[in-house]
Amino acid sequence: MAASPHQFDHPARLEARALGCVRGGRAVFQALDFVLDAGGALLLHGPNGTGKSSLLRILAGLLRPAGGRVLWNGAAIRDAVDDYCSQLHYVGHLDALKPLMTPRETLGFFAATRGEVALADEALERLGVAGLADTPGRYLSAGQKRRVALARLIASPAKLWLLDEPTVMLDLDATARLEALMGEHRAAGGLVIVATHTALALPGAARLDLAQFRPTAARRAIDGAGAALSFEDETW
Amino acid sequence: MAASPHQFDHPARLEARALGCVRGGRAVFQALDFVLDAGGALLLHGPNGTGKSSLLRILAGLLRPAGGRVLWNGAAIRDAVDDYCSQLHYVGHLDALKPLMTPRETLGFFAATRGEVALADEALERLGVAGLADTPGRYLSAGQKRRVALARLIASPAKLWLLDEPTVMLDLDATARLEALMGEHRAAGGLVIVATHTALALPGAARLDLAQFRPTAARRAIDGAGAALSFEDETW
Amino acid sequence: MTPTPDEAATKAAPRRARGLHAFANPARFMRLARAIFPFSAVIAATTLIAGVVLGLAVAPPDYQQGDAYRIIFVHVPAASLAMIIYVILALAGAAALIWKHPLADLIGRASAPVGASFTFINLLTGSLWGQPMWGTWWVWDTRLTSMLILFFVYLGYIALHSAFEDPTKGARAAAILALVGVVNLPIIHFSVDWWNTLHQPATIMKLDRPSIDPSMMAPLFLMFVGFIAYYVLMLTIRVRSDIIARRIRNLRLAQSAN
Amino acid sequence: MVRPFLALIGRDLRLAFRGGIGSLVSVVFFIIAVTLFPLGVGPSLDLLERIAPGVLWVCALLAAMLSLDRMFHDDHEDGTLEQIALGVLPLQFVALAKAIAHWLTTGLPLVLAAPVLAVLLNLSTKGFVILIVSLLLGTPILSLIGSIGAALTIGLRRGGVLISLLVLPLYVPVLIFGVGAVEGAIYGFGERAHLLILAGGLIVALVLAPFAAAAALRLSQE
Amino acid sequence: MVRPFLALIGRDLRLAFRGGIGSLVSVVFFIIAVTLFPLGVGPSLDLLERIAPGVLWVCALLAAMLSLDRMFHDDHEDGTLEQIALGVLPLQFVALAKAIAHWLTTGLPLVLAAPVLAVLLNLSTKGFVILIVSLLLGTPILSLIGSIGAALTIGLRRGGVLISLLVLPLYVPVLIFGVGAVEGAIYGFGERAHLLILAGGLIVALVLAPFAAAAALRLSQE
Ligand code: HEM
Ligand SMILES: Nc1ncnc2c1ncn2[C@@H]1O[C@H](COP(=O)(O)OP(=O)(O)OP(=O)(O)O)[C@@H](O)[C@H]1O
Ligand SMILES: Nc1ncnc2c1ncn2[C@@H]1O[C@H](COP(=O)(O)OP(=O)(O)OP(=O)(O)O)[C@@H](O)[C@H]1O
Ligand SMILES: [Mg+2]
Ligand SMILES: [Mg+2]
Repeated sequence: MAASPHQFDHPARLEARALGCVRGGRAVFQALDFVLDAGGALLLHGPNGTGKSSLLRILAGLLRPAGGRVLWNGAAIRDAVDDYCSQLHYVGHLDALKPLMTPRETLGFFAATRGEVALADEALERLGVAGLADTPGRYLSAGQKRRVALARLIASPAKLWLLDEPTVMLDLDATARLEALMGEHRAAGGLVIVATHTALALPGAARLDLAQFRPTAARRAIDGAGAALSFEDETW
Repeated sequence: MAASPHQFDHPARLEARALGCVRGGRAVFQALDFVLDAGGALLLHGPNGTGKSSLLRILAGLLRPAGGRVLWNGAAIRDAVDDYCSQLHYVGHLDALKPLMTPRETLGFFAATRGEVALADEALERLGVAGLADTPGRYLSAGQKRRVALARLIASPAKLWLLDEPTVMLDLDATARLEALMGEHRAAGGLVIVATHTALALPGAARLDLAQFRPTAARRAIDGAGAALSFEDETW
Repeated sequence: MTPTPDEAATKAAPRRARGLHAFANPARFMRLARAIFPFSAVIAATTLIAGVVLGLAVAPPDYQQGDAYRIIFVHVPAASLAMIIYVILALAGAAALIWKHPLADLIGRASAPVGASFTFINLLTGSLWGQPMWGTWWVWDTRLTSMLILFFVYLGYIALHSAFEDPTKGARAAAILALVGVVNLPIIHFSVDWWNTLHQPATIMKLDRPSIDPSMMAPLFLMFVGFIAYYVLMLTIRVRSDIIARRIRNLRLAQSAN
Repeated sequence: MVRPFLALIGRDLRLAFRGGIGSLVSVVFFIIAVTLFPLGVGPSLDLLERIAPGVLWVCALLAAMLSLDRMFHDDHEDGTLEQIALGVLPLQFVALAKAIAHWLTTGLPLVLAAPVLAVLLNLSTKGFVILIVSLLLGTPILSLIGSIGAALTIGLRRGGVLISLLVLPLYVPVLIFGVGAVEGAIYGFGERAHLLILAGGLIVALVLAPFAAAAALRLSQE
Repeated sequence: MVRPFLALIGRDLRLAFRGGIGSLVSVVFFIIAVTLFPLGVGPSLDLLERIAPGVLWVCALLAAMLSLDRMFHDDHEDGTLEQIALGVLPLQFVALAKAIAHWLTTGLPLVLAAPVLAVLLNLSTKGFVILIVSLLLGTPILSLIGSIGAALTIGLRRGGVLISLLVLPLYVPVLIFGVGAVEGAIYGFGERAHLLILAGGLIVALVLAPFAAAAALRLSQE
């Protein structure tokens, strides 16, 4: 296993405390707790619509929970959003690739928005798309786009990786590369949270079944009604 | 296994003869042949960017091959596009769902464009999203959208199913449902062609590894140069 | 999971705001609204009827304009209400953004159509009046122009509110707009004033202000009170129905989940 | 063939209604643009009266042009268009249905809004009826010609400008005859000839435009 | 903080350049709209001269307004906006960078195209310099105010019209003072006051608009 390009010295810890989520006026999950320490991995699974993506967006600070808190190193992330954001990578369903921009430019741009310089070549190399570094996004196949999106993880360092169905569209080779990267990242002191429906080798990962936090139908109705006047679905 | 809602009496056969594909000025595959008979299934696999999606679009008549022909019951599909189209279902990467339209309306509309009346309820039931029939598209999770897109297969009959990574975003339950549907469809005399990277139970399916039809580097350059002046890559 | 009150807001909110938060409780607001409802309904009905009777039958015809002037009894109170309601809209927007007061959203949402209607009534009566008085339906006079723009501001507010499927998001967006708009209103007024006076002098004979006779003042005042009562009435009805509609919607969504 | 055709129009209208005020793109733009003119040109009634037919028609034309890039855009982006193409409806009828839906959601509201705006611009009352008639004849032509431009630019980022450039030369005659009819009515040198030409143009566009648009759709398909 | 800011502007400019003619939306619209006027209003030079400042400014304003819906749209659709939001740049600077890039790709080209069109409309030569100056001061205000409208309508289908409706009332003062300056110069009753007000407005907009836009951006991510 090659050494990770980034090493994280200070230990880190991510905690979710009594998290609840309401979307479109409907309670999705409630009373969700977990603790994840440096080097750890958390695998989110559960049937469609149980809130995996919503949880990841809450953890990324993109969606506001209906209740509960997320703590990063013991402090609520809402109190230090900017600092927290710069320590995480979120790879969601959207690849954030422009048809007119090449992967190299894209990685450079995103690293710049984080105030850093991209390790673009190394990152593309690690995802097996070094040959496409200068091919505009419009010429890429679905899996190639996904690989470029994942290359963001390597192009600039971040302790916490939040990955929403990262294996979608990936072939076996790319999946293996991703697994290796996650392993190295954890070995270097990083944290990984992945939502996926497919098999993914994440040795020693904790598993969280979102279906277990589903509110009962009755509760859901009550919460939904109550939430109508509160701040369901607020963001950022 | 429940009986398929649709039965196909006349046998059908799909053939690809010496198909070649050029995209963005680059040759993707060449000399691709296969024959698929009623009740049969073909599994397309191969690394990212080898042309699975392109092949499916060619088979759906949405992309013009750079060379070769596709035959449906022995006749080139280009000669009877309209008739051929009404006998196939293509489910691509895009879910073709409107944020403002409900799944029931969507299925009804697409059936109407095929001159038919949708079995919307039955279709949604089979995909396990009957409860979402009247929820606007914008409220659906990624997997729920995918299920609705796949419900098109049941909502109106078509002999040939062309599925591009259908399991993406699906949970285990939905994958099992899809597998059952494909089984019934084949038992009823239908044909299925699937491109996927994940494991999918398709008993007795032929497998086609797209990587084997990759042109050599030299050939690719020549083809690419020749194709540069043709109508490469015009797509819908 | 009961919806926890927004933490940051509770921490930062001044005491008064927390007091207001008490009304955010839908049940309490519903009780209040129920109490107000009959009063405003009765006041609106009586004053409007009295105003119309006084205005049409009792007030003497104007010595210059004959009976056409009676349109003033609708025209002027409508203008006042149009402006008052915009101020309320902006205050509600501020309350929604700064104190995150949920009820403020509903008040803004309920007020805007009423304000827009009054603006429209003012424009309509004005232009109906303009035809006999000025010989044209419309002139690009400063007051008329700024009223027209106010109408657009209202329309924008309503449109933005309804463009979001999620009502809370729509409310926040509209609140931002209302606040931005309030900065702008004086500017519009000022600039439009300036625009007209700098160009060619007004080609239209200006109407002399009728010296207000008490018999004209009374119906004017009654109509004004009646319009305000009507506004309060509409507000309570609409906020209540909004709360109920959201409950129903959420119940339905919750049921459709399984 | 009729059912898919109506289904397509019906769906477009339904989406437009659900889109709330957002679906009134063109009218709102029309109203805004027309109201801006007095603010820019000054409140003189004489001047406004003189430029009213021109301003109204130019703004109607710009309004119709602006919503063209939406005609196929959303359906292309979310994969609906390829499904429609796989349906039974021949492409020229797809194009025709789209043009009709476009006119119903943009052209017709323009026609309805025009009288009010004409009042604001102090248009001579003699021109009112002819303004409406000329718009009723002219705006469908704009939608039909527009469908060709929209089909030609499917899938291009920022096709919007390109469409403008493509359809503009074809829009200019509509503008000239439209304004001509209204001014003819106002200044008394007759409007019949202009209206007849517009009507003829409409028939020609109804017959030919769907085929051109279908060819463009097919071109982008292959 | 400076590097991400410049990176954002730089990327927007680069994308605009690569977009080819498509990125010239606003100028092309500006030119088209202005050239339609002589066709609609008639070729009388006096009349054109009188309405020239108004027509130029109204068309500039409409042109600036039209490209607003593109300001955040693509970035939101393809997920770039959420990545930018996760970056180190505070949202008000994101909004500011976007407004600056918008001005550079729409406002500035308008300013450059204006003199040619002014000749076309027979604008009095006394108004030329002031036209340019007023556009230079006014168009950035349009971009800044526009960024609020664009941010408020992120993620809404057909946000385009809504933006127009939202920003129109805020654009009116810019129009009035812009035209006022040009006419002041032409008819000799002075342009300084108008230009000073525009400059003041620009400063206010520079300071306040990014905050309002940032609040709207914060709201926009589902
Ligand atoms: C569409 C056309 C018109 C509009 C939009 C309009 C608008 C307004 C507004 C906004 C006010 C309230 C001013 C305030 O409270 O400070 C007002 C007051 C008034 N309007 Fe009109 N108006 C129009 C036409 C007319 C016409 C045609 C007349 C009569 C010839 C008229 C006579 C008055 C009078 C007498 C008042 C009350 C006087 C005052 O408060 O200063 N208006 N109008
Ligand atoms: N729209 C396009 N324009 C030009 N070239 C394209 C386009 N889409 C894909 N390509 C190129 O064509 C080749 C085949 O792409 P295709 O999408 O068919 O691959 P695929 O096998 O489906 O890959 P994946 O597993 O990633 O989905 C790729 O090398 C890609 O770079
Ligand atoms: N933008 C949205 N607005 C309103 N409700 C939404 C939205 N997105 C998702 N939902 C609802 O929230 C619930 C959780 O959605 P989420 O996308 O988090 O599920 P998921 O576990 O990621 O599902 P999948 O496996 O299908 O990706 C679903 O029931 C869905 O209907
Ligand atoms: Mg998901
Ligand atoms: Mg593919």
